[in-house]
Amino acid sequence: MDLVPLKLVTIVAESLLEKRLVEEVKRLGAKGYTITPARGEGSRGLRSVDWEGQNIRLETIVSEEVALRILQRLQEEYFPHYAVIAYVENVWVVRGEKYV
Amino acid sequence: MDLVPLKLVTIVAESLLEKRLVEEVKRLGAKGYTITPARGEGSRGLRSVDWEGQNIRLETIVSEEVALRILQRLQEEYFPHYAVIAYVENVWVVRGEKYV
Amino acid sequence: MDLVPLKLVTIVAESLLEKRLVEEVKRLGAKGYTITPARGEGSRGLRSVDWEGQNIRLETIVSEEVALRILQRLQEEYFPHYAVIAYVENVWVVRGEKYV
Amino acid sequence: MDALELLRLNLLSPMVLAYFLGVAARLLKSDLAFPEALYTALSIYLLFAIGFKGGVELSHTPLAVVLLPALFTLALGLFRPFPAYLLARRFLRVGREDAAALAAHYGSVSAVTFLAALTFVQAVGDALPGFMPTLVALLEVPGIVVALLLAKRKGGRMGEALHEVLTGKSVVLLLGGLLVGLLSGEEGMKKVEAFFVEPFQGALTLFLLDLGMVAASRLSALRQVGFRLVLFGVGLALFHGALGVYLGLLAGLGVGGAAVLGAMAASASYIAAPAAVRIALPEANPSLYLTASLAVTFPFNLILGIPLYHTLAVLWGG
Amino acid sequence: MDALELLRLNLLSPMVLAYFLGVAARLLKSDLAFPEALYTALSIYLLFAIGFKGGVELSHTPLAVVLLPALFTLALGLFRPFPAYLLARRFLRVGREDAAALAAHYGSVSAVTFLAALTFVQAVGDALPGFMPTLVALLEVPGIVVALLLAKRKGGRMGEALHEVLTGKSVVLLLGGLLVGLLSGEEGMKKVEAFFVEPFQGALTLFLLDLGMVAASRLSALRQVGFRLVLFGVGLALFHGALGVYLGLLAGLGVGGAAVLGAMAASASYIAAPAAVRIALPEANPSLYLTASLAVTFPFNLILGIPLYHTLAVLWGG
Amino acid sequence: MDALELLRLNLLSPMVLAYFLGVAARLLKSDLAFPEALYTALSIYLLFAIGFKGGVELSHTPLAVVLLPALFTLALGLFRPFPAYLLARRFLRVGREDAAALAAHYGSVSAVTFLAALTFVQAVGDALPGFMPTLVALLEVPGIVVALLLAKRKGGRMGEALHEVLTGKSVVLLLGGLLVGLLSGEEGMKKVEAFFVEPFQGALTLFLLDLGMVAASRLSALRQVGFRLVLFGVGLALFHGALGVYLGLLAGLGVGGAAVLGAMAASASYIAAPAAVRIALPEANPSLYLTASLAVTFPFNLILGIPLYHTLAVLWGG
Ligand SMILES: Nc1ncnc2c1ncn2[C@@H]1O[C@H](COP(=O)(O)O)[C@@H](O)[C@H]1O
Ligand SMILES: Nc1ncnc2c1ncn2[C@@H]1O[C@H](COP(=O)(O)O)[C@@H](O)[C@H]1O
Ligand SMILES: Nc1ncnc2c1ncn2[C@@H]1O[C@H](COP(=O)(O)O)[C@@H](O)[C@H]1O
Ligand code: NA
Ligand code: NA
Ligand code: NA
Repeated sequence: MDLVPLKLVTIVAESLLEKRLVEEVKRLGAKGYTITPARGEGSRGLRSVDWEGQNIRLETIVSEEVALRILQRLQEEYFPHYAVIAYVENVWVVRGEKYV
Repeated sequence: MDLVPLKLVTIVAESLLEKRLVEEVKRLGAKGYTITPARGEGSRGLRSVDWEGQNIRLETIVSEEVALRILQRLQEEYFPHYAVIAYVENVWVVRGEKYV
Repeated sequence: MDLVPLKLVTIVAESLLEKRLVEEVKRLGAKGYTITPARGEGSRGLRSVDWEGQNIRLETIVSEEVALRILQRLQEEYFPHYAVIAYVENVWVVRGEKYV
Repeated sequence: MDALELLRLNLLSPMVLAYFLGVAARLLKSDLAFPEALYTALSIYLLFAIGFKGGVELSHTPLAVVLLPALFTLALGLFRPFPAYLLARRFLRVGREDAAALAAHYGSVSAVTFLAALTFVQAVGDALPGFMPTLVALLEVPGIVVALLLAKRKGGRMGEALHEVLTGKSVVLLLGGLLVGLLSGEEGMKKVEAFFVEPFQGALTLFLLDLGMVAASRLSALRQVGFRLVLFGVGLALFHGALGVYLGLLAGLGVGGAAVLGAMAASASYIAAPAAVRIALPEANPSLYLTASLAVTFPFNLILGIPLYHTLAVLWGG
Repeated sequence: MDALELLRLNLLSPMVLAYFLGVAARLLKSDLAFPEALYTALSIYLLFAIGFKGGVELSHTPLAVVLLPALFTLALGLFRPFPAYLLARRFLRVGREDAAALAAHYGSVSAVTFLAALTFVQAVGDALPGFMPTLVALLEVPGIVVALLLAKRKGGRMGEALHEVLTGKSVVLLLGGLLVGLLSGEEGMKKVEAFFVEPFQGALTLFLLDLGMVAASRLSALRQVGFRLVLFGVGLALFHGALGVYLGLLAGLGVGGAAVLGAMAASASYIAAPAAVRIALPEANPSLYLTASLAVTFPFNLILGIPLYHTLAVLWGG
Repeated sequence: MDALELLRLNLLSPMVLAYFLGVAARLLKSDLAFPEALYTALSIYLLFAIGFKGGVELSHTPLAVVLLPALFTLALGLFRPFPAYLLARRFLRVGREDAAALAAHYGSVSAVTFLAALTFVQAVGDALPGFMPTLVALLEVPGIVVALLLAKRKGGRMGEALHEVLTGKSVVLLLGGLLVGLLSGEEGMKKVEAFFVEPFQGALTLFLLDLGMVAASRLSALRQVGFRLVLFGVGLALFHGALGVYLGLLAGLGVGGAAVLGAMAASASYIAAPAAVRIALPEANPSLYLTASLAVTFPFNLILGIPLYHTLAVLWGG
């Protein structure tokens, strides 16, 4: 079995940003992504299902280099004004060479 | 880039518990959380979409101390009677100081 | 507190496979699983919400041995023809002995 | 119309047939499934519409006419948990918590059973007081509260559960719809009847299709829990149903109204009660109360019970 | 009918009562909640249906009749952001971005306020030009664009925001429905009126129930933001409303049409504007503009504003 | 009515216009999107309603009248996969699996195309046998089974795929609705027609709006797959359509019925077939069969095909 160690970047953000975030991560080198609907609460208060639109939870499996690029970009461009949280962790991926 | 190593606690539980779990984690020190809808099967059988209400998947990024407190509380108060699973893992968080 | 180190296997796949994947993981030794709805993009293009059916994101907490068995099976049987991604990571689980 | 003809009339209504279709779909392992949002949307619509219609009717009913039926319904709500609790303890031999949980379900009411009974009685052609939905709202809550009190003597999550019952969505929609109907009256009805009244039975048909699927997925649980639960669910329905018919006639609801009150009394909750019980009595086994209410009592009433209570009403009061 | 009678008529309509029910449900911490899909489905239905009806009406209205009202509505759209911006800067003392964000909301229009006004005027019995929905479509966009231009002199995400406004779902559904109605005319109407026309007010009632819940969950924000925001939201509504009534009479819309145009002018957007503002002006505080639009101006118009603008229209033009 | 007038009549119906609106919304990159639950809810409603109406009609149709049309429809279902398979192999030059996948789609039927044809023929004013929905149910399954047999000689996931076809939600809803209608008859119809019949065309309009968006998002795939696929999808539709019209006249369905059978025969499945093919033939390329069925054949039939088959029916049988 070929398990490749890679980085899993998770971004939780207001759903309005979906189109832009997808473009960003693809532009910065991600080969794919998975989105699940979410809701949540943080420093900017409750982000409810109804009104302000819900959150999305975007995951992308990438190389360490791409992961850092994505997080860097988020920190500069999105954290100041938008409701966003982002983190990275270690995963081992089947046929991982597809994703770098 | 400032990536802070923190703990990601994930709780999967029957959705009826949502309000109580949110209060618990906030009371025990979490600064925020993210919830996604879920369904699943475990020792208590299938938790379907329809009837008994679905599950929720609650994630919260916290310090190690808070993580342990939350898991402790779950084990004592919720595991005996409710359908719950909970685990913790290591993540590196952008601007992580916000969450401790 | 008893936290048991276990493996968390995550599979993102086209939702048509749900029934089969659930049977597989249970047959290979998983004691439970959690599914969240998802959508995404990968080498096979956009898997939209509408038409081709969305994706599912299946998570199961298992022993290392079962994890490897599941991933092996996926690689052989599903990767060639279906839209699937799968990875494994380390988690520490409350009352983890339930899941092995 | 004789009893057999009534049964045929009931079985061949689109609602009951749709329920069977749902059961069949699940048994055939069809991939047919209602999105959760559709299920929720239909139940919001049905509950609000029942309440609204009841409210409009109430707006031109003198209080004196409603008083007696209301009191009798309240009495039914307060009484029914006791036979349920005792039968559960003695006959099913379950513990205190499980017995109280069952009592909460058989002390409340199933809105869909009420609707099926209403449709049936209308099809038969009986006259029917307009304020029946008001009685549903009255029957829903008290039984649950009594049952929870049966289980708990001290503290626990009683307060939270009570709040859950009183502000639960079925109560808010039923009572809220009632108030909206009462205040806006016939004027209001004219504006919205093309939405809340005319398509109502069709929406109910779709809902029953889904309910059939849900009930069928409980059938395997039924096999585990055993045959005694079937006897429990049917026996209780018959006893409560007869009592309801009797009180209905006594309260002057006429044959039609008594048949519907019978069906209401015979029914078991599966919206308000489960939510409250899961919070107040987490030790109780959901498999037990959900299976009894959903896979035994509900289909029994839907298929056989309703024509039976009607026959009884004719017999005693015709 | 005198003003008090009008107020009563408005307050006791199922729509307004359902809105109050929603507010009450949230204040009581009920677990009642609409699935997001139901909310979206209802808004798609309502917006398309408004557009469609407007289009069918337009299909047998001579252009000359619509021209003047259309021009006046356009003028309203271009003008309204300025008082809003100035009042926000001077009276609320907020920064440029927040002021522009508020201006975008008070420069656009709330489709639901429009519908409530329409229903009200029809209940009063006034004649009403059929093309009013066309005016909603005209009023929705220009004000947002002007307001965004007020905030930004150079670059930024202006282009993206403009695209968002022009292709936003409310514009596409309103204008698209209008075109579908215009092209398919009375022939088309006959085919689909049992879906888009008759049940419309009932669907609106359900939608307002949800909107009441949403607005109520903004009430705590209101306490933080303070009383000035209430004055801002009400004052602006009154000023814009009077202006709308006046222009409506001038444009020959009659008492009914002028009252509806007044309500439209008095309303603030909460679908198109928030989406555009969040992209173009991310620095602006959503709590401010959402609270003002949803928890102040909307209920004010729904409850007091609409009968008021009608009284004004009678006074000036009756 | 001449051909051009027919085309105009078809193009300007709310359904077809809504489809175009959906296409336009996607091309303009609007954020308009139907929640998945709404799409599913509408398709459950439409399929059950078609079946139900067919069943009620069938309940007062003598068996002898239906027999010949049913047999001819079955024959169509068994035959159509062959031309599709051969054309795919020879003209598109694709492999066995892809050809069989296409054959499964063009061997089944699109319920929405059927509905559009029905609406069209009713608008023209032709008489129409009531049991046409029965034929849809008959045409849906056999072609898929034949096509899968064409691809597989031994084992594989054939059994599972067959189960998927036979218990797929479109079959269960169509046939189940048919049974419910058949058993409950006119009595049942009276109860639920305000839900399943009157608002039907409006619900279909909304569904087509969504379908337009889905189809438009396939247009880029079309560019990749190339022009040959357009020829394939149109050519097959014309050939099958003509065959359907001819058999329809032969079976005594009259001009209206023959036109509808033509449209059914010309259509390609996009609910039942994709699900079955994805399981039985995972090697087949979904881009190919979904694009052909959804972005070529469906709009062709909707816009040009239906009036064409009608003209043909008039020509041959008028
Ligand atoms: N500590 C946390 N753990 C998990 N999710 C969080 C946390 N803080 C914030 N979030 C998520 O990130 C979104 C935006 O957070 P914020 O920008 O802090 O308002 C929230 O709506 C949550 O979904
Ligand atoms: N081994 C597992 N892996 C992932 N999720 C699980 C596992 N076991 C249980 N779950 C989730 O936790 C919920 C409750 O589990 P239980 O209390 O075992 O019935 C289930 O409905 C699943 O969603
Ligand atoms: N690099 C990635 N990161 C996260 N999810 C992915 C990635 N690549 C693919 N996926 C998910 O896996 C599904 C199938 O991928 P594929 O087989 O590459 O088309 C996609 O629809 C995504 O949801
Ligand atoms: Na209930
Ligand atoms: Na708006
Ligand atoms: Na199909």
